[in-house]
Amino acid sequence: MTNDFMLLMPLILITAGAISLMLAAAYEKVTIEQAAFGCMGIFGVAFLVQLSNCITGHVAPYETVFNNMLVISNFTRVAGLIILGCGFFTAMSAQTYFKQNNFCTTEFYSLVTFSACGMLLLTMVQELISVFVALEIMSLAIYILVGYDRKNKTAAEAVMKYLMLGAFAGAFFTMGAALIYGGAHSTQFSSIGQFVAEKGFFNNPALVAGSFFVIVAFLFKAAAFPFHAWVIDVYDGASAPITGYMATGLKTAIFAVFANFLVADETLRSSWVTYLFYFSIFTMFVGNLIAIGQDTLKRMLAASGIVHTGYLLIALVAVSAENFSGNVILYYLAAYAVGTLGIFAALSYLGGDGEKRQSFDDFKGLARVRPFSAAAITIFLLSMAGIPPTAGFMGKFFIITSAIDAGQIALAVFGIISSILSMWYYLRLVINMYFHEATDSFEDTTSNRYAPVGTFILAACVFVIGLYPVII
Amino acid sequence: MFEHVLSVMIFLPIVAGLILLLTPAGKGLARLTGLVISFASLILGLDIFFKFKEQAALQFVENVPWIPSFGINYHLGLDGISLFVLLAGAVLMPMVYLLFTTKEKGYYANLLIVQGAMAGALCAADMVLFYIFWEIMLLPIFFMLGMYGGEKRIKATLKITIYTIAGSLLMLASIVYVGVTYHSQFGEWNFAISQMSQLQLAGPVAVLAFFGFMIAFAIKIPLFPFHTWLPDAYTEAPTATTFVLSAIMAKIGVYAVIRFVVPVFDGEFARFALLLAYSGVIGMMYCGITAIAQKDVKRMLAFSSASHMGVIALGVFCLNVQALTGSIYQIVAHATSTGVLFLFVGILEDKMKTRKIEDLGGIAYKAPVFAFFFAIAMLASVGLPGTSGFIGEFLIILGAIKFNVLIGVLAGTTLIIGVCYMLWMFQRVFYETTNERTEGFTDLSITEGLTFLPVIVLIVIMGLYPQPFLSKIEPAAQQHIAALTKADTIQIAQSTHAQPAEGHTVEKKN
Amino acid sequence: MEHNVTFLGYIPLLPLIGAAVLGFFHIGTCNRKPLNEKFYGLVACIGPLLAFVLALRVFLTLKGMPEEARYLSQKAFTWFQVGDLDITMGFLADPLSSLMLVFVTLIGSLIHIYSIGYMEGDKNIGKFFAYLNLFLGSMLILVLGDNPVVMFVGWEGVGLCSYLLISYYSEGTDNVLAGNKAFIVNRIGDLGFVLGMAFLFWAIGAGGFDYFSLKANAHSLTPGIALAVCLLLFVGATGKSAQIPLYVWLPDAMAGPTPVSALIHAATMVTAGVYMVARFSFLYAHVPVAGEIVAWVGIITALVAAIFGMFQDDIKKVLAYSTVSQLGYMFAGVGVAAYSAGIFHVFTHAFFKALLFLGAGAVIYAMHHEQNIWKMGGLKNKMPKTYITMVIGALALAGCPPFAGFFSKDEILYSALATGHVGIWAVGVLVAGMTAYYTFRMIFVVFHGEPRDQEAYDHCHEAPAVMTVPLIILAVGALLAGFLNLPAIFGGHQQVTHWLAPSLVEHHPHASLFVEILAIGASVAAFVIGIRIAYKRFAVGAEEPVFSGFSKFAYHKFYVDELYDGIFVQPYKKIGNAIRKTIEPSVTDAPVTLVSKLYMVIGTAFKVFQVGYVRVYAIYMIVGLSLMSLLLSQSLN
Amino acid sequence: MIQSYLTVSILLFCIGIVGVISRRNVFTVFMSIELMLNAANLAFVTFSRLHETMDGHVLALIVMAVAAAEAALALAVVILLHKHKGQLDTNVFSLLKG
Repeated sequence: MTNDFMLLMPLILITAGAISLMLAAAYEKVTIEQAAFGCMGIFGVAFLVQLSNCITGHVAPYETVFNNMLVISNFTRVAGLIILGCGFFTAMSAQTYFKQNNFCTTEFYSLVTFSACGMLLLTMVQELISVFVALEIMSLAIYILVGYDRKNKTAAEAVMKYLMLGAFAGAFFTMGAALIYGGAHSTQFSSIGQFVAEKGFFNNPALVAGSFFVIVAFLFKAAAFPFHAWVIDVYDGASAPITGYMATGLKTAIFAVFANFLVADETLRSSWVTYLFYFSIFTMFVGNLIAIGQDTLKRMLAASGIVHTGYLLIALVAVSAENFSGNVILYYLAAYAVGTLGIFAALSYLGGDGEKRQSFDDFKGLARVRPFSAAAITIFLLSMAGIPPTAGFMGKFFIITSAIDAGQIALAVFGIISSILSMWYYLRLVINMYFHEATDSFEDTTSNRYAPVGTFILAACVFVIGLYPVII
Repeated sequence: MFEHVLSVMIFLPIVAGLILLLTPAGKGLARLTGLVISFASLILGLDIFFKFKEQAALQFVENVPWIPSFGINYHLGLDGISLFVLLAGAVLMPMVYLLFTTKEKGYYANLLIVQGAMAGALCAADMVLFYIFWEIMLLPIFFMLGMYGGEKRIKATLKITIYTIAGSLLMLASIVYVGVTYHSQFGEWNFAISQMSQLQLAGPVAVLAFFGFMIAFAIKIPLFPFHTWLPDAYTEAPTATTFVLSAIMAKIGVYAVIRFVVPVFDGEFARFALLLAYSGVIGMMYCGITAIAQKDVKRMLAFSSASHMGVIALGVFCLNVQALTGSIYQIVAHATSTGVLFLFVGILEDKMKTRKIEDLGGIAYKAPVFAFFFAIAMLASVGLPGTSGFIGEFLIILGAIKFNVLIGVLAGTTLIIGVCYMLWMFQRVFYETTNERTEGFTDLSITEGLTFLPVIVLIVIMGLYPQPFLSKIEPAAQQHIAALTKADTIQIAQSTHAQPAEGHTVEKKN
Repeated sequence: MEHNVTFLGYIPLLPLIGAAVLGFFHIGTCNRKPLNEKFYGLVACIGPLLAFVLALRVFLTLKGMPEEARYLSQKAFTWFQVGDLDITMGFLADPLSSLMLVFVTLIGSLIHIYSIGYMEGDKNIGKFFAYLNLFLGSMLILVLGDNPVVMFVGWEGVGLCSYLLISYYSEGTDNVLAGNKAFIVNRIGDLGFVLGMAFLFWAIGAGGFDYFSLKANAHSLTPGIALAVCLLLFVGATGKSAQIPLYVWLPDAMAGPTPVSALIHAATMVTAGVYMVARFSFLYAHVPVAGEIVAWVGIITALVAAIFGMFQDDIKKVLAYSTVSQLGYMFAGVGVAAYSAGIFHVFTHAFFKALLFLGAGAVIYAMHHEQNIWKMGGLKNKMPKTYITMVIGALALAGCPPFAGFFSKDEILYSALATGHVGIWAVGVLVAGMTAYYTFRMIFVVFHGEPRDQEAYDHCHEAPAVMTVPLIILAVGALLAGFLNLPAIFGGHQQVTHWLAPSLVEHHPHASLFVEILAIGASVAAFVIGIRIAYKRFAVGAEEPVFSGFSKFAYHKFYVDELYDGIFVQPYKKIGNAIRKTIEPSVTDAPVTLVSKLYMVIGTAFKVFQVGYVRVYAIYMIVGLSLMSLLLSQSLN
Repeated sequence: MIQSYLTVSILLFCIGIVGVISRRNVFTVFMSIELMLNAANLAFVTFSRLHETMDGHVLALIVMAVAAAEAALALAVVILLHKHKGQLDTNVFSLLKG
């Protein structure tokens, strides 16, 4: 029991931290820095605890306490680890970001923590309504974070779009949950799995329609084609650290729960594989086509995020419900998270006052002025593009391997082609940074070093994860 | 120490290069480091050469598990085929630092990194490891070309990068496919090249995978019609980069074909050999003919290099030991001839500030040593007997005749085509009368002269006494051919020659 | 008897060392104060002379051996060995090569000495002698090589040297172009050689690739392969020995210094083809068809070249075409399987043609590099030594008994007739007459009559001794060399033929006495007629003729150069330019650029879908959803 | 009997969808979304009656709670938007596009 308690510790920590931060916000004395430190501290401690949990590999389906609603496995643990890491580095880069943009209040950090707690829940819940609740805990916090800059028109627009479409998708999710409940007499993944295993799947329209709606909701949150349209505008409107946070933590949580749901039963999974197949192909190519046309960095990264969703869908197609480990998905998520977080950390201190540097051309000649930042960004881009010896390459390699191993050769080939296509826009930034003379002085307005430090830690992580893929 | 010599050869330069990049070292220090490191690896290379035993098996093997769950190992090894490409790199790289003394830090650092990466690609005995080095190899080229290249450099950079990466990603898919097939056939994950020859690959997917490999290598070599990145890249790149590209990196493409495609896809290889051989020989003629029309010395050399690579590749596709040995030998010969020619042109460009052929002339009178060395390298590249170029070309043509008479004859035309553009260029650059621009041309300095001397001597030695090299190459070549002839699909029906006269007692009187 | 001797290798090595030394000193000093010419001259002559001594030694050693076992060989080292292919860097001195050895080194040395005088005052004399030594070394490798590949080394080496020496005056574009032409045309021939070797190897090379093994295995050749090999090798020969269709380079090669023309383009290198055919006599003997072709190509070349020769007005061009013509004879000889006769003609021709060239050189030297015979005249008073020696050479060339040329040429024509090649014989006789005509046309115009250019005439003077002495020695050779192979009818024993017998595969035709007399008579008659006409026309006061009709056609060498230029050179350049200008950018490169452009365009077009209206995004969702549910309903029922 | 409940819920849901994609006023859109959620709740309740278990009702209540929270946020956003543009037409808010 105590052990199980330890396994829940990170979640508890985060929740408690979130609440206490919110309370602290009530006091005038608590400065933003302190809040930031607090936030970082909470994430850091939670991260370490989660790390120790990961090392003690022990599975705890809380039959008695939570009645099978929460399950902790290696999969959920590592996913949680990634999320906590994302939170930590987000706080770190936000630290510096708010030196150049002043719309921050203490609640910001508590909201980050709240959303993290939603994400952590998402990774381990095994029951549809809990999923809905967790989803909403996460989403509501993130809605606010997106629109945090009240003065900013684009932020307001972004939150509007995100909120409307998100709620729309949420409605689908509830409907789906209802139908599944109707079809399978339960909303718990395990019992749904048993039901499908016994009674079959396609002979039960309610179940089919329900799971269909649920999957649609997941695909929306994961920004898969054709539910991707919001992601670009929202990422563009949100502030850099939050964009990074959404792109990484949120995606991790969603894919964790998505995988958990799919592997509830093999027939359930296999009956959706064909759809996921097409989804992933379209997602990859549409993502590339959107990305190549973009001029601002954030929108490009958002579009490339869509492409990576496509890769993750490949991985989802390749998992099997029996002996499901999800290592490939997690590894790819980790690799992608490191890269994306790194770039947004860099953006949040290179972006300048009010994020004035946004387009590709704004970063011309960066290498001449700030070689190390340019090098770091290059490393992240290469990792996303999947060039060895970075983590991104390993992730891609494992995904392709698993796809071919699962007999999805076509999918693997499409993945390869799309990563060829993605070269153009990744290299475009590298070329701008290195092969042009500097037009901008990239002066450092803040004396704050957190985001740079975070960037370089992440840059190191790219290689560490790439060269020592331990979790595989 | 010595059992890790390959690791040292790989990581010494890479680490040095990275340190240079990360520290605020000056140009001079950077060059010095490069010089020292490259000489160190030269010494190591020579050591390897003399310790190398004349047998087919991998030597100096290092094998450390890396990703056990996928059977990926840090597995290095050297055989007669990779040995000489490695040596070519080790021997030639120091020249760059000796000759080009005034470049920026990044220039030397990138050179170091690319040297290490190439060594890695050559020593890797694990497909994934090979792929990793293969990709790393490209990055320094990307940066050097983009940062220190000519005015049209960015276009060239994008072209070569995306072209090569596209190819290598296809190769990645093929590698994974092979590994997965191994997993399904033998029930364990393994990416070691040596194991892959046991695979039974068949069916359309195998053919696809074969072409996945072949296209990647064809782009790197480059084989016709995948050569279109080459002229731009070679012309725009700074001299050292062009040198590295032509002298060593292109060779790694050929090496990879021998190393990966031949053992793994023996069936497909034998089936498509004719097609590939045609692409090689057509590329040779096409690029050779194009070369004569070039106005720019470097561009002309670029095409001539592509033309020679066509012949070298052809040697690999001919499926007999003479041709294969010949092309491995020619790899080194070409590195020492055409590679060195690029260096000469680099010097020429630095001194004359132009590469236009019509702006030059009469340099032979101004710079006899320069002209003499250039001439020797040129003669080697047109395959004059007594120079390194002859042995390889002769063996390749010999083998090509056995493989297919028509291809053999076409391959033979390289003797003529090569000499046409080379003499044409030599006449207008070195002979005829000097103009006001070339009046000021100064001969090689002592350092430069001494830098080139060893290679020039090597060219002659390799022409007159190639046996020590060949005897190291041959066992590996024999082994590969044996692996091929095991595949029963070989078609040499086209070749019309009579069988060798066995059984006839020959009284050797001497 | 010990066959394996170690000093064979030194024979080519000595001149090569000389070349290296000279080259070193030349390059070392050429942009500073040059060394003394004499130094270069002396260093240059050491190698050839020592080589000559060694050659004599080889010759005598062989002479001392029993006839059937007459050969010396040296396997220096294994050159390269791959699979069955095993090439040793080996040298072989048998009667054939020893004969070549002797006269090559002899004439080589003479011409080196001569050059000291001729090249005096040239600032690149070091380079010149270096090339000359290099050439001699390669030539000796060619002669001594004990397998085709080693021979090929020398074969290409001499080609290189000829290129370097033709474009020796490299400021002149034409000279360099002539050099390029020579090298490239030779390369075309060499392609034939290489392919020939390749076929030969795959056919019988497995049992060893040196001449002995090849000879031993030759019988196992299938006729088809044998023919192919013979013809391919002959292609090589036509390139090197300037036969139709590859003869075009030789006349242009006269752009080089005259001693070079004498040594390389008359005496030694150009005869390599004949030597090679004789070397492979064991193959050609198997395939008479090949022999026929060789013979006819040879004799037609002889005829055509002779026609050209009759209309040239450059003294060196006249000699050049006469060389081509004589080479034609030699090939006719080896073609009709009279290898010894062909080789013997090579031998004698070396003397008198070298002599003529050097004489011409002396004249040119005297006339301050004037080569047009119509600017000369009456020189016999001014330079008697040159005159006399050249007349001897001319008589030998024209085939006047008892000069060297007579016997050798008669030998060839006789064996042509005896083996029943009447056509070849008839043409041969005709050519003999033409030879006499154009040779003495030259002699008369240059040395007789009135000076056409008084001012030049006054300045010209006899050449120095260093030049005339070699002339005289060669003249003696031209006078007496013929007697070495005196046929039985003149009471001789054909020593050369017997000497060569061990290393050749030939059977000597035995025709009736009548045939012999007929052959001799015919060639003598031809000689007389030819010289008679020449005397009538040119002995006194002939003026530069104006050509018209056929003579004009012949004067322009049947426009063959223009023809080749039109058929091969220009199209080649055009194709190259076409590829550079159009194909490369718009065909091979197009797909790549097109793909990336297309991608960009589609990407930009794709932005249209990101309208920015949240409603539309919702509609996307619904559309996608409905499409999915359509699919779903498909799979459901 | 049960079918008709479900029919009603499906109808509500579809009306909601149509509302979302056809109406341009932010308020109306949110109301349509609420409609969809309520359709889901109706379905929950119906099914729990069908299965004669109570948990459907509980789930419905939870959904309502969450929906309320969402609605609160939605109202805040509406106010924010109105501050910016003075009107609530969704098509007005299209700075972010392309």
